Amino acid sequence: MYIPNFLFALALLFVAHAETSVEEENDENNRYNIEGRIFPLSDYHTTQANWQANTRVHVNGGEYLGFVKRDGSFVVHNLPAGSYVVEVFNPEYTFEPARVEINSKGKFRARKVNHIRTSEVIVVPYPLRMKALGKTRYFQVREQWRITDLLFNPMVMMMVLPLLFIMVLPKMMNDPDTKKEIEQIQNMAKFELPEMSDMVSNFLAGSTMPSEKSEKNQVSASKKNAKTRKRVDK
Amino acid sequence: MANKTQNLRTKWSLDSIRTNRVSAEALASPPGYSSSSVNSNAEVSKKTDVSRLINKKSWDIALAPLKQVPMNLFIMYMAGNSISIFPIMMVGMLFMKPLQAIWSAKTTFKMMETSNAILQMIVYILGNFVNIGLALYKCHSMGLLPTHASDWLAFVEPPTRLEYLGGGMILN
Amino acid sequence: MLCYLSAFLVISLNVQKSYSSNIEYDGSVTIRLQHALVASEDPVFTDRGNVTVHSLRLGQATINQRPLSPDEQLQLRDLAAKNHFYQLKSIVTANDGSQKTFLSTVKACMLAESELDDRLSVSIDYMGRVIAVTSIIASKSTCEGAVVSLEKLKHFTTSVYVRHTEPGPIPDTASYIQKLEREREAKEKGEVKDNRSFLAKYWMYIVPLVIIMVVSSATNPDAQQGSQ
Amino acid sequence: MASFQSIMKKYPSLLVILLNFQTLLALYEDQVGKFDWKRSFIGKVKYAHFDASRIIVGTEENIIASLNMKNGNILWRQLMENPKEQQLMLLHSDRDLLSVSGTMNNWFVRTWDHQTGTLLSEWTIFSDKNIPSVFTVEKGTLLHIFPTQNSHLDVVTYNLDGNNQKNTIKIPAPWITDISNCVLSKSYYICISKNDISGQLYYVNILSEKPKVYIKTLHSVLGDTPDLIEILPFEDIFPAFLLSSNGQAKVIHVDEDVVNTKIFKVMPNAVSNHNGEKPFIYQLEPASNPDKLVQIRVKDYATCQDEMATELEYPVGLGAPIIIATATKNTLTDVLLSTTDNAFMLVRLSDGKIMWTREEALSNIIAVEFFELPVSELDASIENEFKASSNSILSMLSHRLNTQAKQLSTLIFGEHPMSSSGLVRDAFGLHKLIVVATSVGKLFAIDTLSGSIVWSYRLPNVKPFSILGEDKILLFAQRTARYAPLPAQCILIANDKYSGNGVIFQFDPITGYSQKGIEKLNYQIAQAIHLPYEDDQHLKPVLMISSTNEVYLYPSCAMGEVYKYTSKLYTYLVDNTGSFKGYSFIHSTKDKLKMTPSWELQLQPAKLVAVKTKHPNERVHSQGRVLPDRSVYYKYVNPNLIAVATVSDDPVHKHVLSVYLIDGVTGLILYATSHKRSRGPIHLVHSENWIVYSYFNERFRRTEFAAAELYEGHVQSNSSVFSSFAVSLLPHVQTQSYILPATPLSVTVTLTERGITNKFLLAGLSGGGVIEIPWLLLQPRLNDIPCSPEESCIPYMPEIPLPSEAVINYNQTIGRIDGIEVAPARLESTSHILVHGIDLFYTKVAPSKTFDMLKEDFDHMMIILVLTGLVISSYLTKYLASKKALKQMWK
Repeated sequence: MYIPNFLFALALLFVAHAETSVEEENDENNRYNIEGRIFPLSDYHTTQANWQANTRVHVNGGEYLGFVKRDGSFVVHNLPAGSYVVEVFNPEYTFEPARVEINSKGKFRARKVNHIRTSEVIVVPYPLRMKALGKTRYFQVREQWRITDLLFNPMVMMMVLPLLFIMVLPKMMNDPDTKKEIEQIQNMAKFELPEMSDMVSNFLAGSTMPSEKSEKNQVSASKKNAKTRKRVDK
Repeated sequence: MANKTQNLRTKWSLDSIRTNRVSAEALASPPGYSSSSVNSNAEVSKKTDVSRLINKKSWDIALAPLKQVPMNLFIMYMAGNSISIFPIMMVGMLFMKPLQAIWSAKTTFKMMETSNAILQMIVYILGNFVNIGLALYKCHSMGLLPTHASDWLAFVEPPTRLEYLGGGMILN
Repeated sequence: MLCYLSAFLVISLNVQKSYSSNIEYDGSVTIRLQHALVASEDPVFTDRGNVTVHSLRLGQATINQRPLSPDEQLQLRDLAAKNHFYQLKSIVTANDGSQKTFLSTVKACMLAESELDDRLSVSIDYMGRVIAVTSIIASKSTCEGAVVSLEKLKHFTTSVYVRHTEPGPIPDTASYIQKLEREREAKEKGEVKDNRSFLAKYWMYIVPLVIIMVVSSATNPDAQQGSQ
Repeated sequence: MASFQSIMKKYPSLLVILLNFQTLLALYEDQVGKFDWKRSFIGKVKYAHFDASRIIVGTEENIIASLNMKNGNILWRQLMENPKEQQLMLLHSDRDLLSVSGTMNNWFVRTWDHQTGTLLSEWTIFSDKNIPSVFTVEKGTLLHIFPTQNSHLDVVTYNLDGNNQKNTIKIPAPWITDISNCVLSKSYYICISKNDISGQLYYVNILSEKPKVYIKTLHSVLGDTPDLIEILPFEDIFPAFLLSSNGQAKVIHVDEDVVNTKIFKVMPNAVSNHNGEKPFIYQLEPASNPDKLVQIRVKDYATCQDEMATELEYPVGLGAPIIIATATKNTLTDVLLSTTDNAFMLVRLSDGKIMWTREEALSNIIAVEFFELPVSELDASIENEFKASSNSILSMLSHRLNTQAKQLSTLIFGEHPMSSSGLVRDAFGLHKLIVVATSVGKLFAIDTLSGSIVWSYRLPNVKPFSILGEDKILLFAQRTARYAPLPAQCILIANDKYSGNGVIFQFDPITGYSQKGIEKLNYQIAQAIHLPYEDDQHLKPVLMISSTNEVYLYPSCAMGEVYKYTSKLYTYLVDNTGSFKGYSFIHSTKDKLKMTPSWELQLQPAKLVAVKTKHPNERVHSQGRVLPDRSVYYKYVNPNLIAVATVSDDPVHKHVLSVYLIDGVTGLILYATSHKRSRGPIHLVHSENWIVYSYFNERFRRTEFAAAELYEGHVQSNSSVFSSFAVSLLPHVQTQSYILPATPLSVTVTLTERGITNKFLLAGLSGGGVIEIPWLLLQPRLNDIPCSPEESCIPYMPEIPLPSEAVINYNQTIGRIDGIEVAPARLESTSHILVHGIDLFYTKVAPSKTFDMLKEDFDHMMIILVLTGLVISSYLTKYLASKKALKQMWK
């Protein structure tokens, strides 16, 4: 392509500005083509007989278009120097976009698109090689009923485990050794606390109580009595 | 079941009698020893003992809800403030138990033969109220009580508009 | 009540002022105010006063307004009684001599009830060009039907607020990148702290255990009993 | 047990919390096509070729496609560049398909595979001449001809065999006076110098070695004609053209020096067909039979005798047709017709049967309105029972019994024996009728269930309005079908094609029946406002403002009703330059509404790009946002708020986007923001107390979304009424912006009946997908308040995730999305969505899942089986247990 000399000078003038605003040049002669190739997944040919016709290449969100040839290659024509995002769309497959930068001298650089770290450069080969990331998953998978799901559900586990223990524990009780052990544990656990109710009733009863001395003895007795009584009531 | 408890009771009473005797009479009583005076004394003490026991028992019942308070506090702490089935179940229990207890307070105290258990009854009901209070506090800390403005937000009606505006770009 | 409201408005308008540094070219404008005190389809505007904003950036303004004549006071009261509109025309002359005319309307009764205490909102775009001059009255509701004596309808107490265009938000990528990096570092260290309490973490194992204990303790005596 | 009950009581709150957390929902694969449908279109057909059992077409939408000859379905379709900038110039079908499309000085030449539509080759042509040019393919070369008036012809030839060798010749042609008086036929460029008999005919064979210009007088060709003479192209195998005068035309063949005039006269729309045994000429005529509309006349090419005339079964609603292409196979001749209302059809001769019709007008929808269907006759009769003041108890009883019996029979037989059409309202309002207006002025009613066209109506000589470079027709639902015996009523407001005055078309949206037909107004319409007040006929009047600010009402009898509200009514008008004017109606009289200016503001020199108000039917359910500390941050919901976006050119920042929120009653600017180095396309969404807009950030070269939300604060200043005049506190504005890793073409927000359901933003992307983005993802996070899922707040992410599961049209790519229309269903959870562009896609979305409906995979049978099983087993165990107990007793 023939480029007049003065245009070079113009381009040089713009270099300083070019990093961010290369699009400012709208000279008709200074047009470039973005080239690339789309690499189908291995199962392309089985699922889509005609993937080339269903695949579109969009540059800058459809501002420029590219169509895919039979061999998977594509060319996007007529681009002035600038920075472009090349996207490939196919209804069944997802492709990663790429950013192609064409400087005013016609040098190409392709890199990964990173909108968050715009200054980060991960260079990808140019001409572009677009590989399908995989089949696009549009649909949710219906939950299927599986027995393991049910069993490992904490709720079910909570219901089942105690049940198991209830069934197993009595069996364990029949073993005399364990019984003894448990008894021991229970004996250990028994410790005496002064009874609240006693204190209150005593306090209220106050002077009517016969003697304070017998209190201690009677405490245990009355406690046992109380328990007996309870059972009688039942 | 009934049989078993019967057994148990007899066993218990036998035991107590035995232990009493053992402690009281380390040695066999000498012949001719009369225990009537002791008996009569015991007779008197027995009588006061029964009423005292009833009194004590009634206090026992009256104070039961209050005794539950620490346990409830512990359960509340255990349950946490997240809203899921177990904390909700626990809060439900916290609520239902005292409510049921208050409801059946009369029958509970009817079992006691004493008629003058009003004080105990009041304490009992108060205790249950303390428990309900605890449950309410739990509900509050879990955010189940509509005590904030945001809880009533859904009922705030949109204000009626005094002006109606229409228009747009001039069509051509 | 009104003071309280106006204080509110001042505060909220001051918030806008904090952005004032964002306009690029400071300038001054003069605003000639004219008002119509008779309700008519084709209103006649009479002079009300002048406002000079010395610095758009700082929002300082001097206000020079003529008190209302007794006739005008009556007209205003009449306008308020009929629930008509008080119209304000503002002719803005910028530094470069360009003129723009704006129109604004308030309910006359609200103006009367506020005792001629109105606010002039002068909106400027990012370049410092005036795009709107609007008269507003600080009130929580429209006319309450209060009777205002004529003496109070004499002097305008106008406050002028220069309202700037705020710079738009930009996506906060820096802190997000930092966050991601922090997370990555944490992952590298392998310390993914679970800051939940012990009970909160393992309650589903503890609760069954407790239940088992309860159940077993309940069944124990019976079991013992049965065996004897 | 008690605790279980308490759980059940608390469960609703649990449910709500879960729903809040749910952010996205995708379709299940088995739901495909259950409630959505897609119709594909190609646009108005410009070129058509027959190719075996296919038809290859090129359209004005810059699309080439292949259609199935049997049913007109699309076999393949290729969307080329935006038709607003680039046009299809040539479609040549040979061994490969060749298309030329482009602008004034920049063209793409592409060859395609007939079978699959795959691109075979592509190259470009440039030119620095800014004059209209024509292309043709002749003898394996592509000719590109630039006629320069009164000067010369520039002809560039390109070889089509791969190397695209270029060859330029210049032919002096001072005789080109007007390009409209020139035609290109084969390699001949033919002009007439004047449009009457005194003119001369010039033609030149461009491809000859030494191009020679032949000159003939029109008189020598045509003989004496007093009328105006027009030159028209004629499709033939020889270089030929038509000279038409007085509605009749003559076919003229040229070959070097020889000018051969066919002696017969044909209609100007005639075409020739050479691929049969005998060449014929076809032309369309008004039918002689009054029952039919159009007939095709076939003439023998050689003898010029009338062969036959076939009347077509031409449907009533369609516009005037022209013949696009013909083909003869054996004894059958297929004719492709394109009509003025963009329909495209295949007619098979000789019986004149229309094989199929494609309503291509639907590829350019500019107004959409959703209508509720009327209740079924049965339900209506029940309603009538309560309404009608029946005379006697006996008749009421018999009526009652009658309807009961009918209801029973419907219940049993499961069908509606009384309703002739299936267009009746269902319980959830999911079945609706979509009325769409297209840019050619044709109305369609589409059934949401099937996507089929219920009725269509062509409005002749109607032109859409133009707002900010977009076509617009106004559709207002004056009365819904709710008020049974009164029919639903809708009006359409547009421009007259010739006078530029307004036209009103009033119709019943359910049947398409119009009582009055098109009513022409004698004024230009500047704006029309749909008033919210109903008159005694339940009609919501439409207020129209003429370009001279006169106010009219439709229907005019609603004046009395509207006058009551004039003190509440305000309006605003925005002109293209960005000056806003507000008006009140305070000086209206009982007979005449009058507009009085009330405020004014000027956004010049910025260029206006978007003006958006809230959807008039939107309801805001929640008046505040709940903060993590359970206090309320009240929303500033101003129903009179206008969101405006402008872009101004700036010497330093290139482009500056400014967004203003203006109160439309007082003209107060409530919020103003500017984004430097940002330009369009701007998509603005305005709902509840927030706006979202998308723009292109030139600095970082990415598309961004910015959200701004207005709050009153922690107290509501006036909870009972809202007045724009009572400004006690300027709203607090929360803003945040995000990166959108895609290019949106259209953005809108879902709308539900009561506004309880979460909102979704629907963005139509350049890739052809419509993606749903939960508003919660965009809602500005409050700075001083922690944000985590526990606070039902999604932590801020600068880049909006666009998972493929959120694409509501899954793999049904929609070409060039133009707009997304939303309407609420009667079911709170659901909104209807219609996406239009080249294609039409309808679906339903439920942003908070269908919480008010049983899931479709809910297994009734399973529940019944389990319950009966449980009951039976409990009885069984009871019996077994008692038996065992008895046995134990006996032990």
